[in-house]
Amino acid sequence: MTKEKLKVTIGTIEIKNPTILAAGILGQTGANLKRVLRSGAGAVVTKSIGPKPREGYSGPNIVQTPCGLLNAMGLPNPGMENMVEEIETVKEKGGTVIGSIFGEGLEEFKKLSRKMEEAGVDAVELNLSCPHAKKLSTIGNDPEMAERITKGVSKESDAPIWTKLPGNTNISNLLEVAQSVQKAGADAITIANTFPGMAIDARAERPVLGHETGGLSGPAIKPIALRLIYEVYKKVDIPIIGSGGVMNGEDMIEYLLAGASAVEIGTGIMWRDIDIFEKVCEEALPYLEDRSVTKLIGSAH
Amino acid sequence: MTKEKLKVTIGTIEIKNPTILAAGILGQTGANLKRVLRSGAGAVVTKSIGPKPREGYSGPNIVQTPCGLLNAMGLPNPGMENMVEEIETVKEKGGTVIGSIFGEGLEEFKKLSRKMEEAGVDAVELNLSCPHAKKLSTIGNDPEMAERITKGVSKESDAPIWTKLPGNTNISNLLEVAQSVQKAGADAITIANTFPGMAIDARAERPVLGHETGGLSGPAIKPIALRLIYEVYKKVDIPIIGSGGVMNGEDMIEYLLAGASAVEIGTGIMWRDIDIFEKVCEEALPYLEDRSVTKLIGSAH
Amino acid sequence: MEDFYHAEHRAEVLSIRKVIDETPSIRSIYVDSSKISSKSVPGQFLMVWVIGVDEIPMAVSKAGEDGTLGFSVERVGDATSKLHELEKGELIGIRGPYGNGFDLSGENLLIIGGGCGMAPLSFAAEEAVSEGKNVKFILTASTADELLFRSRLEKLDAELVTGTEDGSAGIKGVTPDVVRKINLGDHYDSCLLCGPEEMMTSTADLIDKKGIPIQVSLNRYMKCGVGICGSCSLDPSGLRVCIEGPVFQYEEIKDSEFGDYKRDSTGSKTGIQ
Amino acid sequence: MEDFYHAEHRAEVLSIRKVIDETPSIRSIYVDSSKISSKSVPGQFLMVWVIGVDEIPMAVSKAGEDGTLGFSVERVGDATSKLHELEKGELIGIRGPYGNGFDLSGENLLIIGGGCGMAPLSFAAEEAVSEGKNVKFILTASTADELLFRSRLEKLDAELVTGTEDGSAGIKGVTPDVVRKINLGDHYDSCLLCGPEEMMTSTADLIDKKGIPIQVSLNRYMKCGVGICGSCSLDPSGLRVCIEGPVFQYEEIKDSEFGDYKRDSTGSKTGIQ
Ligand SMILES: Cc1cc2nc3c(=O)[nH]c(=O)nc-3n(C[C@H](O)[C@H](O)[C@H](O)COP(=O)(O)OP(=O)(O)OC[C@H]3O[C@@H](n4cnc5c(N)ncnc54)[C@H](O)[C@@H]3O)c2cc1C
Ligand SMILES: Cc1cc2nc3c(=O)[nH]c(=O)nc-3n(C[C@H](O)[C@H](O)[C@H](O)COP(=O)(O)OP(=O)(O)OC[C@H]3O[C@@H](n4cnc5c(N)ncnc54)[C@H](O)[C@@H]3O)c2cc1C
Ligand SMILES: Cc1cc2nc3c(=O)[nH]c(=O)nc-3n(C[C@H](O)[C@H](O)[C@H](O)COP(=O)(O)O)c2cc1C
Ligand SMILES: Cc1cc2nc3c(=O)[nH]c(=O)nc-3n(C[C@H](O)[C@H](O)[C@H](O)COP(=O)(O)O)c2cc1C
Ligand code: FES
Ligand code: FES
Repeated sequence: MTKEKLKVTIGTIEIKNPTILAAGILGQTGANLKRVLRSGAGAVVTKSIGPKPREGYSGPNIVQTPCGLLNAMGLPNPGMENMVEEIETVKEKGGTVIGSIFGEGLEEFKKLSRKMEEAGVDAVELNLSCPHAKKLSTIGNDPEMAERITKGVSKESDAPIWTKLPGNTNISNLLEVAQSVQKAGADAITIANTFPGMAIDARAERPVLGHETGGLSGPAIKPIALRLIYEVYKKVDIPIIGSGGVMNGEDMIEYLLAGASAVEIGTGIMWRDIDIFEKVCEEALPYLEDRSVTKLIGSAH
Repeated sequence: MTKEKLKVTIGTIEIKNPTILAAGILGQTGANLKRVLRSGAGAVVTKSIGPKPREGYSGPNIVQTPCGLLNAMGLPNPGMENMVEEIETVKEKGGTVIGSIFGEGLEEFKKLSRKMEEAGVDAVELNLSCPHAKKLSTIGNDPEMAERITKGVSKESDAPIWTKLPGNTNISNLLEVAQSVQKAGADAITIANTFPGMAIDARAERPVLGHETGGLSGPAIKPIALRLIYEVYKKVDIPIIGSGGVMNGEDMIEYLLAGASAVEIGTGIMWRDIDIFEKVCEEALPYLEDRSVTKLIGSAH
Repeated sequence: MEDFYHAEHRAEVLSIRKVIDETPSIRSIYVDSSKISSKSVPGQFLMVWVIGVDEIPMAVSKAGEDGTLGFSVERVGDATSKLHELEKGELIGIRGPYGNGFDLSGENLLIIGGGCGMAPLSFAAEEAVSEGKNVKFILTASTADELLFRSRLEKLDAELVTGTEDGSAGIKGVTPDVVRKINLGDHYDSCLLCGPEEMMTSTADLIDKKGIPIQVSLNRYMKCGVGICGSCSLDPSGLRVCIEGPVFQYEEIKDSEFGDYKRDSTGSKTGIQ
Repeated sequence: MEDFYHAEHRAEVLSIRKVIDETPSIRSIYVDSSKISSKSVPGQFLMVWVIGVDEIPMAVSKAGEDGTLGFSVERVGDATSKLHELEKGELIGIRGPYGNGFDLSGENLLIIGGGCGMAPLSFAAEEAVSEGKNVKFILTASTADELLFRSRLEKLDAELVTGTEDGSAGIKGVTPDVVRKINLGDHYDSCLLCGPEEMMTSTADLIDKKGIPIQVSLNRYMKCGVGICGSCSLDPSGLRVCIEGPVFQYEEIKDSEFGDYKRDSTGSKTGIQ
């Protein structure tokens, strides 16, 4: 049966197909999340939620680049309190929901994770791509910090923990972080997030984004993210979720072959609209022939 | 005068306009370098040359991606002995030539740099983007190694030394390397090289490139490279050469505003042909109004 | 240059060609962009980059064949205040047009606008009249001074009714009062409605009872304009005002958050005023 | 899918539809790709991904309107040997077509081919004949067995002369010998020449003296096919065989490295054989 072939399991979670809504896209209201689930996504990740409502940066918050999109939203979110309500409206209707969280340190991550569990999420995704102590760097580039936070949260939580690592082209650094996070008990690793980037307007003679720099997503980054997955797959045994520039079925197959168990899709919605999830699955089917999706994972190695 | 406005100086070298042929594109024969100079480039960088002739990797050596190009040439080059001859044919005709070199360690870099000087190059570019001791990482991600090689070469050489750093999105790591390299006596820094990436064929179920992974160049990477320049400009006082996805005059202006003194152009030739250098200069002129190029450098900050 | 190089969602930075202070709180700004102007239809909006301040949505109030592109700004905060300070020759960035626009089919149109809602509606009225339709326009504001585009509408071959809350011009009262006071038939094929949300809900209620199909143009917090940030989505459908809107059939959104609440920049629920 | 998403220079992976062993050392391989076939003209080449081995340039030897795309491979090393092992149904990748192709203008064409050079030339001859031109084809090889596409050319409404070095078929001698031995007029508008480089230089010399404009199809080491790696460039002009070639007017390259040296995969100079 066609539909059966698309099923994948990520640790203990079974999802009906390997397309997942990426964090931060249409993800801060229950209505949005439900709409995306209705449009065919196997699961949805919420916007990354912090402890308090947060406004984010002034605009421009996005600007398109060749085959890519830069965004500097600044993690606007309604705060955990409000978000619990939104998630509950989704879980009432059914569907797999992953709660994404970001925090300033371990204690905050723990508290947020607990709240997410209470709200009924199926897994918690730790967004380690936000700059922390070090001004320009991120928690996810620091093996010790990444390990400490993953371990702290996963020890106390019943829900599976997915650790989301930033796109880091210093590959030996990334592999170290990935291995630390596995050791710390992560149930899956999501790679990558957006890649830091910027656009400058030649007439205005200043950066376009309100925050000056932002994160690059979309097809432009796919080759870079794909290679990170390919390398990380060789070094870890937990499932990997691929993220970066998935636009069509062929892209998803590439990610599966590289070693991803599923893909998160974000920016693709801008070009192919909300039913991209259904479209990607349809387009992937011919490549499967009579195999199930799981057979493909990592088989480009 | 229009032409005067385009002149820039990089340390002690004056070039007639800020467009430079990037290393590795059409750069291993004298005939090619001369053709590019005739087509309007302000200067040309040779292919990265090692001590001995080198075949490079089996094909496919390139594959296009959305708004980008992946290549895994494997640094094929005729070796320094043969290259000296080629460079001499260029210098006979005049024009600014930068000799790019790569080596296994300091001694090799020194020897190659000396040969380049003998051949008459105007500057030597150290390609620190090749994997060295550490299997997957590069010399250019290691502040100590980068410093040691830059210092060793620049102490013994009369020609200006440009250190070319890899695209490294771990920004604190990159800033450390850039500062070390400045301390070590580099006359300029070139950023970035290609970004590691890959493509997998969904039907063949294997990586497309013969070497599996390769380097991503072209418009896709421009936002990432531009931001690296923007950040490095804040931390160093030596000239920066921008490289990554320059396709038109507007792109060059963006790089200048971010802090680059000139740009290296490679992949753009695939789309806009060899006279891209002339085209880029033409297209940049309206943005200059009555100013000279030098006035724009860093003014997006 | 190759096709792929074209970044649709990147602002074109343009110098302001003309500013017109329309009312004490509303100014119109005009630029030249045939690229954007030629694609714009009434009801669509622009994302306007107020350089150094913010990027905000603004309805297209004029899109001429000569490339003229105009919008009209009510001063309410940082970005809109900055727009009120900018002069001819200064730079702003514009991307768009975005959204669906009004459906101008049918022969008889009723158009009702309040405050800054007049901006897209004047454009719609001009378009409809030029297509030979019968238009009745009800123009309302708090006071006579704030009646946006009054003279522009007076020039039009359309029936114009004005109303003000303080009675300083036309019929006295808030918009539904004005509608009630005039002898409005039910022969309209469509009613276009834009203004403050409270004005829209109360007026829509009235018009709906007459059985006239209503199109309302909504205003929600917008960060991206391209359908991915989710800040403009409506409960409970998840319809995005920037993509499926800003114009909705009243039927579609009658039972939504419309008239009840909206969301602020954090995504938290907040009152409609 | 958006236009920009199209990656022109990415191999299409296709299953082999047919293989034909043409001579002891040459095999033709056919796939279906109307995308590539419809764009191919005689003289252009493909970059053929021999999966797991290498990617190498191959002249188009057939491009049918039904999408048939063919090339003919001489076994000389790793990649070409692998191509001789592949069977129907197995996968290869193809991108292209690349290069300029022959100029088939004029009424009377002389076509001279040696060895594997026959591949693009047979395609050119068929195209020219179908356009109603007078074609004289001189087909040469080392021995009778290696006369590529002999029966294909015999079917054509063209004048065919064959020659072999060992005399096992047609006129005995190397290509210039064969040319000398037949009574060749000077009424040709153009001569198309392709084969081993030594054969091309010696033959071109002869034809050039008759004042016939010559087009030669060159063979240089190719890594990218898109004009950026520089491995196929000619001295002293820097002309790229993959972009400005592979077909050149003999005039253009008479005083170049052609016939003298070429470059190997390292970019070092090497003999032409
Ligand atoms: C589709 C659409 C069309 C619009 N057309 C017009 C128009 O033609 N003329 C006009 O004057 N106004 C229009 N608006 C409203 C206008 O966008 C806001 O008044 C403006 O963004 C306020 O910016 P500020 O920085 O001056 O105010 P702030 O001080 O930032 O905020 C004041 C209030 O404005 C609203 N607002 C702020 N930022 C945004 C935003 N990014 N998106 C939506 N609302 C925001 C919020 O309700 C906020 O409380 C339109 C809004 C939408 C959604
Ligand atoms: C435009 C063009 C069209 C060609 N058309 C045909 C054709 O229709 N039929 C045919 O049989 N051959 C053709 N060739 C030659 C063919 O590409 C080589 O024979 C083939 O690449 C050899 O690969 P290999 O791995 O079997 O040999 P290897 O063992 O790798 O090398 C054997 C020799 O082949 C040549 N060669 C190897 N790799 C390349 C390369 N990437 N590019 C160019 N030459 C190379 C070198 O001279 C080398 O010494 C063409 C070459 C060019 C440039
Ligand atoms: C507008 C926008 C907002 C995002 N917000 C978040 C976020 O809150 N948390 C997070 O982990 N990733 C966030 N991301 C990253 C995406 O989840 C995703 O990893 C990335 O965009 C790459 O995938 P894509 O190319 O399919 O968009 C955001 C991306 C975009 C474009
Ligand atoms: C085919 C190819 C070969 C390259 N070879 C080299 C090289 O030998 N040495 C080097 O420093 N950079 C090399 N590069 C990197 C370029 O010099 C340049 O930094 C990079 O491609 C980004 O610029 P672009 O987007 O304009 O191509 C190569 C790039 C390409 C595409
Ligand atoms: S403004 Fe971002 S989805 Fe509508
Ligand atoms: S094959 Fe690379 S330039 Fe011709």
